[in-house]
Amino acid sequence: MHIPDGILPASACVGGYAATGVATWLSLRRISRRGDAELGIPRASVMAAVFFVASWIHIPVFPVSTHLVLNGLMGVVLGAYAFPAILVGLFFQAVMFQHGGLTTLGVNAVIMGIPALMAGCAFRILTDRWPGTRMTTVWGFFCGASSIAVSVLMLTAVLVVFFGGDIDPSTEEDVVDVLFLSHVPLMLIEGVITASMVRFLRKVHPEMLDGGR
Amino acid sequence: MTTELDRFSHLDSVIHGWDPRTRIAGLFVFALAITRLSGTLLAVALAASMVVFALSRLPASYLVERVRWPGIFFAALAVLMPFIYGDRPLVVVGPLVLREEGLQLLLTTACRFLSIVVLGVTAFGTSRVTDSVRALRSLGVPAILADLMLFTYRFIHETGRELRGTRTAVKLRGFSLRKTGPRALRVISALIGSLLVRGWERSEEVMLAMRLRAYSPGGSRRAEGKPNLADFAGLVLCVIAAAAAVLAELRQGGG
Amino acid sequence: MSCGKPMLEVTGLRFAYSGCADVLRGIDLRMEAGERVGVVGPNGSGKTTLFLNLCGALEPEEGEVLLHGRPVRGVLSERGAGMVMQNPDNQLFCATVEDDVRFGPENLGLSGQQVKSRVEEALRITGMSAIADRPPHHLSGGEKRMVSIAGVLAMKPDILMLDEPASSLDSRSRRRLISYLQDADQVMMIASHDLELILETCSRAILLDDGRVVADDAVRALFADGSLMREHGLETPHSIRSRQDLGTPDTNQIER
Amino acid sequence: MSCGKPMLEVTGLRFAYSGCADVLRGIDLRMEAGERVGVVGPNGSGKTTLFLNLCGALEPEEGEVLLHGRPVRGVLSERGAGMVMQNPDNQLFCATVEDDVRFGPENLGLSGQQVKSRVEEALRITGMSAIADRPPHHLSGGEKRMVSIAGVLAMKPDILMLDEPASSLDSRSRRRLISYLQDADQVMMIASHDLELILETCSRAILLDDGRVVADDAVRALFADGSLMREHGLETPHSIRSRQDLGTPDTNQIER
Repeated sequence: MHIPDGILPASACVGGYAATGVATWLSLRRISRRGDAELGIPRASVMAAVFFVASWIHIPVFPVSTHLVLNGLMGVVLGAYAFPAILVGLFFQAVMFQHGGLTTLGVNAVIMGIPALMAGCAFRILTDRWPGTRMTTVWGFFCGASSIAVSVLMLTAVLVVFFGGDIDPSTEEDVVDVLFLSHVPLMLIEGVITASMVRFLRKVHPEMLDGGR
Repeated sequence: MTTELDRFSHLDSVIHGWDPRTRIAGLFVFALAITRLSGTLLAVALAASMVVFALSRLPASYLVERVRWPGIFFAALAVLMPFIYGDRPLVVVGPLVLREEGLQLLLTTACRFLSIVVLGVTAFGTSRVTDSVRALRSLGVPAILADLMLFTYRFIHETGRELRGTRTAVKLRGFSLRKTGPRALRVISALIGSLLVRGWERSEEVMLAMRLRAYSPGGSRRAEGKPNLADFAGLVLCVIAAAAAVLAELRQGGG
Repeated sequence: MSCGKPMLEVTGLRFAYSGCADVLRGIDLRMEAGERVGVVGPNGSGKTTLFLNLCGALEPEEGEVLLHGRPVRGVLSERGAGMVMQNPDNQLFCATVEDDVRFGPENLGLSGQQVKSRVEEALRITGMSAIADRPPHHLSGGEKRMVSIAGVLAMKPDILMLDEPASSLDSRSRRRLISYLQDADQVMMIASHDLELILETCSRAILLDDGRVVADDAVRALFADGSLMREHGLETPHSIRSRQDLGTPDTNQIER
Repeated sequence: MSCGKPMLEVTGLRFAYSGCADVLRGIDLRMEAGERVGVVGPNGSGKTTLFLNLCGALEPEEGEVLLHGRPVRGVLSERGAGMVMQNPDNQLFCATVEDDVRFGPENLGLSGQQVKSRVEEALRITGMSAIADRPPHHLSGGEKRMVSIAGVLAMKPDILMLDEPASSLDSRSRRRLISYLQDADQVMMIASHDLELILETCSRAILLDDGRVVADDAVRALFADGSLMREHGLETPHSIRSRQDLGTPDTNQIER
């Protein structure tokens, strides 16, 4: 789901970097206001590494296999740190595997990171209002699936804005549908995995779900 | 899966000798310009990127390895793009219309992709990750982000080893991770969940270990030498080349 | 050579991780039912790799591993060789101890009832029944070790292979592990740097170095050979050495 | 009590992790310059927590830790107590060995030249100069251990505290560590389950159990007290025990 180098025009790349700069600045400001930056950095780096490695696990979805993104879970666990952690993860994916790209790093960070922040907030609000094990699991599914959905929407929006003019409208609609539908299995998988992860963490290490706080 | 970014950082070449700050900045500006180029100018830029790569003495196999992953993406694009993009039909095969703009866009995109990847591989493959990140820091990346990058890089290897160990353990007890179905998803969640919990617990120790060595985020860091004249010359060369190419492209587009 | 078929027979086993030099360079060994064998050797001598080959998690490049005369292929089969890995954290990934022990038998495709009785038995044997509901991540080192053993025992392996079972245990848990190992009615291979543990639990020992079996003998005789041990980076355990220092005739110890 | 000020003086030290029972329940101890002290005790006896309190990473609830007569506060100060933690993997967080050793001195805000000479010295002392450029994940267990020691040494601590330095080392690396510890010209406290290692490197030992100092004596005398050791879940090391068994006169042990 990451946009590789060369696809987007310069304006999109620069715009992506600008948006990422703002989001990073806001995240870091929120972090330093909380006053636990000293403790948060090692934690965020270790967790970013775990999420990075988790993306190596391939899930077979007939007939292809997909890999996990888990940005919703990152938002739930890391809170404000999710954005910088995703940015760093994408950077290493770009320089290690050319998965995503360097010029498109900013755009990709926004596509992955903003839904993560949203999922973190949503999870905190929802579990505050409707707590309980079963509901928490439901919220886990919701945050996992919806953050992928939002990412796909943002991805589609970016592609349509920069290429839409030159595709005839009916084809464009088809392409958008295909793009969205092809990500539905991933949404469900991410939802299920995030849900069972949230349940697991609640049982084993509940304070890990307080990232959004 | 190889994660060895430092593998060829010890080689000796003009590019290796180029100060990482000016190198990364210069090549990045050039790469950004490439996203704006097309036609002959793009071909020239691609050739220039290849020359830079050749100067770095990185083995070609390293580049090929890097391009393999996104190659799949481009294969998909290659199938799709020429048929849906643009409106000037080139060849009509049954219900499918091969369009000129689509084909052109595909070619352009592939060339841009290739030259940017070549530049990226050269920029980051010719110094150790630590030095690259330090360079990024002096180029204005916030200190906290730079620390995050360094520590993450280190723990990617540690966590990767844990994942391999857990995979072996799962296999030893008769489960194949290639399976599909709800149970497979449950096992994978449990597996990632335990990596997360271990990571969390590890992070408490890492924090302690850092405090024991007087860490404060973005605290005092190594005073680095200044890039020399040649380093700056390289940077200026890149910027001029990038600007010239973009201007030429704009003039072409205008005319 | 011996009476009937050996339980485990390994001939000319060679193995290399892809792109690397050979780790195992031709291993031959036999093990009879009822034996308990210690495997010693410096780091990097190939102990873990040997175990992974014996239980079918790695495929040998050359040579054969026969269990009860049948070649070992893959790890899914029951009554094969089970391996307890060095780091219990790698092995314990479920939300509760019970789930973790259940994981293996479930993969064997047993019925619910069979799985249940296996889990109960394994937890009972290892003395872990009381903590069945706890999450494994918060157990002590000794408990983690016993649970990871239970997880493998529940698969009813013919041979249990333990890789560094005492690593990072304190003296109390180590003592508990040793008495479990001594009492267990189970064919075992134990790889360890803790030679005193091998001495207390095994009758026979194999010295591995650089992917080859350098010695294969009664455990006391092997450990008492000071020059051989030193040559392969090991130290004769103090419990044997001190007696030697004092001039006591070795191997067959004198009574106090 | 003794001639002049002790180097380290701990009085009535109590500590509890938030919301838990006390881990340290009133520790008193003194250490003179030039001493080397082993700390032994079962898991959970408070060894690690004690070390963390001594070097200022944790704040005592009650009592005082004085180093050279000054209270220890926080860990930022130079010439304090440095601690090498049990798991070297969590301690080496930089991408190369050299960066890792440099990490501490850099945080102290020293000049580039000072940092450089500190790093070189620490790597030289630990014998790790040759691998300065390697990434930590490519090192052997023994190398990781020595590098993590170098990382703390580069901060020039007055006291070096080592928590389980021999855990998961093979016999060769353990031997190398021991000879380093024996030769090192550094005040140290070593906590370990490996009593033979304490015996070879320390002159004095402290037995900790349940957050209290149960015994504080010359290392041989302490370890030879079989009933005391057993009571606190420890075993008299074989190197002492065997001599006792054979009737060698030893401190104050009753003959069987």
